Amino acid sequence: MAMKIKVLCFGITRDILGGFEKEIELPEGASVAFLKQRLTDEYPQFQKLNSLRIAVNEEYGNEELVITEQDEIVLIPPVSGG
Amino acid sequence: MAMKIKVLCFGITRDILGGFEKEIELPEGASVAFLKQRLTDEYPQFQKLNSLRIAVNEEYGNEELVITEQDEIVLIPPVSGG
Amino acid sequence: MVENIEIILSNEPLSLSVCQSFVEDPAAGGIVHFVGAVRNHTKGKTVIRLDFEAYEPMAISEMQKIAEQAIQKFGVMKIAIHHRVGTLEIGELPVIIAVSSAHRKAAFEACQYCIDTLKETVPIWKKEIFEDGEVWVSATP
Amino acid sequence: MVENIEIILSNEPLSLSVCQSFVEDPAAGGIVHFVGAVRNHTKGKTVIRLDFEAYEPMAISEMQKIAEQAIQKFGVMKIAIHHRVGTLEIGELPVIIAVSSAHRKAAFEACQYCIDTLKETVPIWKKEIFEDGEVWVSATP
Repeated sequence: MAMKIKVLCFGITRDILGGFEKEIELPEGASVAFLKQRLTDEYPQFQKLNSLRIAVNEEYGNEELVITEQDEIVLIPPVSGG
Repeated sequence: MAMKIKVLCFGITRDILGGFEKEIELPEGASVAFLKQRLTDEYPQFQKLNSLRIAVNEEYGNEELVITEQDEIVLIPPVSGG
Repeated sequence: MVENIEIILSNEPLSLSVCQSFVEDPAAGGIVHFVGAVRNHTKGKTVIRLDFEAYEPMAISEMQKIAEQAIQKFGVMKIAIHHRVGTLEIGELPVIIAVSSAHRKAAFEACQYCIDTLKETVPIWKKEIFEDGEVWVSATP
Repeated sequence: MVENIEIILSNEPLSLSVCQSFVEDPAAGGIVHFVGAVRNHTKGKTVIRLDFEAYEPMAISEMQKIAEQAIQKFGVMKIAIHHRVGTLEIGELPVIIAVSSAHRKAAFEACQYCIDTLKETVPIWKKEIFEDGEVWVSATP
């Protein structure tokens, strides 16, 4: 079974994916780690980033967290506030 | 030979000496240490202070510094600015 | 309970006196402010302006967490964290962090903790605009 | 040479924005302020007001020395030290110290150095006025 998730892209990830909002197909039960691997495979530029975190429902998700279609998934490249 | 020096008194030292400006007679060649001893002998309340520094011409004078009648001598009890 | 934390993300210029007023308290003896400013150069290159963007709801909740942690860790009284988004010219202020405390040492420590942690965890990004290009700060080595 | 230190002893209320303006610089990325405030109690007693006095010429020269030492020790850019004298009510500000720097860590360290040293060496005295008496702060154990 596949699911379609929507990811929001901030900072340099928007330049890499070519837009703020992207739909990505993942197998049901995919984890945060799976999504990161998929992104890195599809967009080699992600390897150049100093870090990539993924926020799930406004919290930093750990790598084992399972993603669902209802989650708000946001790509967080290295932050630089202040 | 004796000399008359003028001392200026700030903070609690003004209360102890009973005025802002006091004339004190010292032997010629007296040091800062001598003046401190004289003050402590004459006004035992000085013993209760946490510290007493003596400024000579707007600088903290070390204990050996010799005082003259021309110097500006100021009593500096524990400071509490800020 | 009196509100002791104020978090603001704003498109408008930040105000030091607004931050000061929020953290003032009759029992506070010391207040420490950190004020960020946009520098005119970075690594030898001339900066024209900065563009800030934020993942806003999470930026606010992460700043709130930092302030709560700082109050608990250092026992300070009140904290204001105000952060700009949008375009900032040289000399403008991206961030102000104000901390009040009964004693000054805790205020210094808490303020430094807030800005250090903000720069690590809060989802805000800045792009430096140079004469000949632009770069997302810290994104790549 | 641009003046990089501003020392003021004043009978009038101090201004945070005046200090901020003095230390701002296009090359400064971080500014740290310490703001002292008159607390409403000390060691469990209610404070009515504070009276500050200074040995003015030496207070100014000692504050100047502290700022010069801080610039040399921590490599910061500009420092303003403004101190009140006279009668201060609860919540009024006896002192503001502002430090600008290319990088924030040095600004925090220099600002803390300035206030710590000021409290040790600058000939300024405060008397706390209580309902039932008054005391020169720190004079006796």
